[in-house]
Amino acid sequence: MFTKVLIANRGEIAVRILRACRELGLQTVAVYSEPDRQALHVRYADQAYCIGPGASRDSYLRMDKILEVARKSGAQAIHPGYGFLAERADFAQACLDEGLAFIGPKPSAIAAMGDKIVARETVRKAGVPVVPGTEGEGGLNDDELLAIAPQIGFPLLVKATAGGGGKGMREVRSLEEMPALLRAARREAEAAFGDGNVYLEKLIEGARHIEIQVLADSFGNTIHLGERECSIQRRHQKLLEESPSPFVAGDDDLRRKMGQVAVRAAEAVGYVNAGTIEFLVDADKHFYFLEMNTRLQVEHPITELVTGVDIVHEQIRIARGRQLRWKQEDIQMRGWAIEARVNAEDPYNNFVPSTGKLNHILMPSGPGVRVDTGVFSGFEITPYYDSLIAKLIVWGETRAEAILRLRRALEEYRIMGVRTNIPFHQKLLDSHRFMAGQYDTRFVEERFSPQYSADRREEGEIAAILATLVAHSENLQASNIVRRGIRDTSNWKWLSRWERVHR
Amino acid sequence: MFTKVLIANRGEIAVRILRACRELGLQTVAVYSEPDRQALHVRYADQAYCIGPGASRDSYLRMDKILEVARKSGAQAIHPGYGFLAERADFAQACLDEGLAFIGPKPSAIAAMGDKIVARETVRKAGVPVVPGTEGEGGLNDDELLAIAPQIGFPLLVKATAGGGGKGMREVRSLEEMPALLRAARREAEAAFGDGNVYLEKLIEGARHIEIQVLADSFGNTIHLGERECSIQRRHQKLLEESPSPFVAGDDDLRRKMGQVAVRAAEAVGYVNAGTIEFLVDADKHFYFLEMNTRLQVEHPITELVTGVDIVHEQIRIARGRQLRWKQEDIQMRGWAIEARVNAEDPYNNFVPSTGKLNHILMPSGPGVRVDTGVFSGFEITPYYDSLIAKLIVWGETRAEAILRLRRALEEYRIMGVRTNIPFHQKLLDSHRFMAGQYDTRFVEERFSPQYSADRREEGEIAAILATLVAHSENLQASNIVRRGIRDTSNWKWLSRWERVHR
Amino acid sequence: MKYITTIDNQEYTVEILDDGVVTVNGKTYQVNFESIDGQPLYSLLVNGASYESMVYATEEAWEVLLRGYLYKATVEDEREKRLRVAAGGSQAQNAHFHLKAPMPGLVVAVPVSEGQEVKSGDVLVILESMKMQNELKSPQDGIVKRVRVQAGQSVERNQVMLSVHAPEA
Amino acid sequence: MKYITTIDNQEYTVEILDDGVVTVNGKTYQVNFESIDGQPLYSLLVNGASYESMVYATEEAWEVLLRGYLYKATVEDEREKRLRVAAGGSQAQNAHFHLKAPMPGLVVAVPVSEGQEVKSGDVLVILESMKMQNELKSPQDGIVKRVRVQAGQSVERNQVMLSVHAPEA
Repeated sequence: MFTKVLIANRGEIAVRILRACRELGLQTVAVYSEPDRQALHVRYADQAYCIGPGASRDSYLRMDKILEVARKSGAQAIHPGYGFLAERADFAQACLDEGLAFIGPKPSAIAAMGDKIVARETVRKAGVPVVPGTEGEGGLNDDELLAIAPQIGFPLLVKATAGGGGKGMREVRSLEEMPALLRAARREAEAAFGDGNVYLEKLIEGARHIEIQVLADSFGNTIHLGERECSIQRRHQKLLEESPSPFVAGDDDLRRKMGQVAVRAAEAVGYVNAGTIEFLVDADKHFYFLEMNTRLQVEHPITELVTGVDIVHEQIRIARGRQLRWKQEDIQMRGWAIEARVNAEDPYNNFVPSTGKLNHILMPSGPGVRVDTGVFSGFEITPYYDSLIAKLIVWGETRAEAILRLRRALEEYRIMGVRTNIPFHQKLLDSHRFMAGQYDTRFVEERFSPQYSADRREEGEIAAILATLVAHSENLQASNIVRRGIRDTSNWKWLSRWERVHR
Repeated sequence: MFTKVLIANRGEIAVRILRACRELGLQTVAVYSEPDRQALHVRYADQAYCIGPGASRDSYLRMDKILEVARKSGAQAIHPGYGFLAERADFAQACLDEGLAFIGPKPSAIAAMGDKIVARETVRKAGVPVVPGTEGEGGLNDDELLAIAPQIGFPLLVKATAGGGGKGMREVRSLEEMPALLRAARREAEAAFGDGNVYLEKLIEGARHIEIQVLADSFGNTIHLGERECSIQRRHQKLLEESPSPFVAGDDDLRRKMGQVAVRAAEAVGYVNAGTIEFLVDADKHFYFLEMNTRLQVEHPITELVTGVDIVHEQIRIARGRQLRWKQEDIQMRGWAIEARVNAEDPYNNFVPSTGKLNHILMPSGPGVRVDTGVFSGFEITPYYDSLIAKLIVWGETRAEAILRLRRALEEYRIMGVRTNIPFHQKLLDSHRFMAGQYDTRFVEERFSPQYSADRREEGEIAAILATLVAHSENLQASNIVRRGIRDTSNWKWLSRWERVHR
Repeated sequence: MKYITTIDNQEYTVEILDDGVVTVNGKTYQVNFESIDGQPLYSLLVNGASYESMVYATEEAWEVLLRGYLYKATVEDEREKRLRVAAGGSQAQNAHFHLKAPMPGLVVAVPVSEGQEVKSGDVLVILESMKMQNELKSPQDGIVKRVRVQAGQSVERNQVMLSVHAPEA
Repeated sequence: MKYITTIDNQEYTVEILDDGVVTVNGKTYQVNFESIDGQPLYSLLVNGASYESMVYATEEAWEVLLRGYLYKATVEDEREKRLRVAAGGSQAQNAHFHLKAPMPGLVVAVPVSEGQEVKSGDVLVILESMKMQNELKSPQDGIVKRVRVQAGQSVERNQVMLSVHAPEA
């Protein structure tokens, strides 16, 4: 049984895994890129090795270097976290070939779920509902797609076979507009992934993105830990998650059915360790398999808070060959948990990523508040990695209590040195539709936009006093306060449109 | 029903109460002394008023100013926290006279439990065991005490009637040494409290300090939330608490009996709101009433973590005239919680208090970790108030998991600018007796002392490298590194003996 | 000292008196104002009400982030206001636009070349940073000048990548 | 650069080479050493092992707080060591002791007066701070001189409150 774990990741998730290892009495080995020398995962680990420069492809994606560190350090197991190499079957296989325990599923399960067509077919055969579409049919040409489209029905989606994150995706409302949209989608897919193949999928309107956490040991026991509601997204990036889902809460029958289906999907690929089945759920509570994430999810903590199961501890125990300590009937969801992803990006400026040195952090704490983060005062946010800097997670007896608690925690959180999306979350929590739990995956983009102060006239006077006192006290009036014309450095702002790159 | 609460306190407990108010949708009013202008309780409150200079007697103990702020701000309720005015029956009465809700017990209950003789007599009549002694007999003279002493038996304690915190206390092992010790105790009591009266009390050897949290509403419902183990003390100051007690865990019968007795003690004074009954428990599991704290305790969070009851929320609900939401049978203790009090004091230098500006804080976080604190980077620790700067509280499924988690959280915690007692806690958690749960109230003072590096030779080499690299890189070698003779500023260290002052 | 502070076209006349007192449009407030830890983070007490805010100096305005809402404020003293009004309040048109990198990143593509005519909204540079791609567009019609970057090149924040000169310039 | 570093009478010969390499008593280590956020807080990698430590400069020694343990280290270069050894390594006896306040506080009592003879261990000043009272005692026999404080007075950290001169001084 292994006693030393290498964490092949960085940021908050590396810290999360390091903590779990410490709490289980395991030794830890960190790997880091040059700009991450001072990162918490380096400081909290028992050992740490540099594996290259900042760019992921030269460091955190370098299997060879990571395996070399495993050999050098005497690590006997590897936890891949999420992102980077977490869903690479070849990496999982390479670990096994080296005699290392891979804290995750078998390579075959990663591979089966990583290929969308195989995944769809596999779970469909196991009786799991999938969104109607052509994904299982291989690469069809435009004429074939145009012929099949009316059978699926409009509206539908054109999606890139190789894709993800919205690249090469187009929404089609009628047969007439379809040829042009097909061409655009293929062009974009070709540019982004080097593969112009696309498929059609029924567009589920008013859909919610709800996922089920599963745990499976190597003795054939598979259970689920209930659902997470992940419909608060912007450009296919989750921003805030809650468990239970307001849509599922109170409908134990739906939860049981989704849970059973999720377990069946996992069993269909011989799944071991922690994984997540993502579903689209329509307004009539029909649910469709979207994909399986064969790894730890960013949002796993909300499930931990409502079920009391420490998922990372459990991942490690499973990888050490232990049996699951719970049966399905032991799992009770208690209270309500919400996670707000705190990103270094400016919600008032098109969510443009923000880099810089963090000068001052005041972290919220107290009852019912958990923060998973990898940053600290003095740390530099570089442009090499994604913008997630912290997860603010709260628990409350009820959804209302959780929302009030998250509000107070967001207001307490101070991060100086970069802009963050905390104001986005604050406004989201103030919106009536969110409070009522009435939202779908398009809510943020279509119905919710961070506004300036127009809706808060009553505090305008306070803002005016603040601005005036700061201007006055800094004695910068003469050079800075006169309203001027267009500035070069800010011109790009209103024109920017950042797109997330999926690798 | 009140909607605006004045918090008549500062520091972590004021922040704790402010958070609870926010989570319940209540408006908040802070009061602050001049050096506390930037304190978190000022920043987190909806309103904040200065009530005087740093010394407590000129600010946080000024009832008149606090009541004036209540009038000015429109507060309808006052939460006193702990310390300061929390156990002053006259303050509670003054609040009621002003038409303010006092979030705590009735003045009569505070008064009854505040007078040790009355408290002892009251609970004794209600069938609560008390430590044998003369406290109920009023002020006896030396001859009377010397005559009674053999009946109580040796060893016994001479204690100041007006006292607390070990002032005017002497341990007596024989009749022969008693006259001199009586004189010393009376002199010290006279100096500390202006009252030289003393009484005798049987000394319970190998005693544990275990307390029971109770909650009572104004409808006559009183429940208890299990016990807290508070035997880790130094000079009568609690340093670390756990719930359950390792001594009680597994003995449901003892817990039930102590709980019933605690409820009876509370009922004996018509107690309403949250309170704590402190017991001494001897090696044979006999337990004796020590005193009742008629207020929120510093260590309340560990009970919150194992029972799931938010005690401060509940205090406010009770004060708003609500019924308790739990019956005794609903209260289940789940898992294990430990609290380490982080004080600004130097464990390597006789625990001398440390003041200064906090330059950098890295707070532990992640699963199972809660920090209740009132400080932040940039805050100045002044000599006006006590040295508690944070409470690091962890929860684990088992005591072992909680200990491992507390270890990792202590190692993560970085507070720069003052010395803290974190190393004390780290060593305590490494001690075999603590790990085995085998300790009494004298453990820290008699069996445990923070040592230098003698027991950690293996890391001496690393320490040598660190010291050399720092010395080298700071280029201070020439002036600083030569070992010199006695230094003025450090002379006092080995001679210091700080005594806590109780007011 | 008297200022005219403007937020969303709403003008506030703010006068700062010596002793912790300000007036806003004639109303008097007791204020107590402190910076936290040397940061642009301010604690403000106004007649007993407690506020905390980050106030950023940007080139156009003071950005006041207060309870999750952002207020863009300009602050002028009376003399400046008079001068600006006397000058007709007009804003100068920039003849040249210098495209600066909004953040450190990698240039993915430069779809324009020197001397090329561009319209407002045309893509000038595609920049990648933090796993995101960003199309940086021209804010005005003009001629591309001084292209100083090429695909594959890393750029620093605020590094000028190219310029667009107004057609008549 | 070669140093002799002493902890608890244990001597370590530490040589710092140029390229992230040190030797300790002849053994070679790869080291990587960084200060965090400008604080006396250091991250050290030694042959891949990760350590973090606070290192305080005090007047007698470098105090290294590592994983909950405090190491008091003196660091001398070779020349200093030679000089000290040549001088017999003796430590000068201080003739005068200046009692400084270890922290800001309030003087509760000064039980001695100028010219009074005191013995080592006699209480010189009682100081109150952070709800604690502290008896500050004399480390040596001598005569009290220059009493600069009285009961009720506030003192700053390191403020000299009085002196004790050696009898023969």
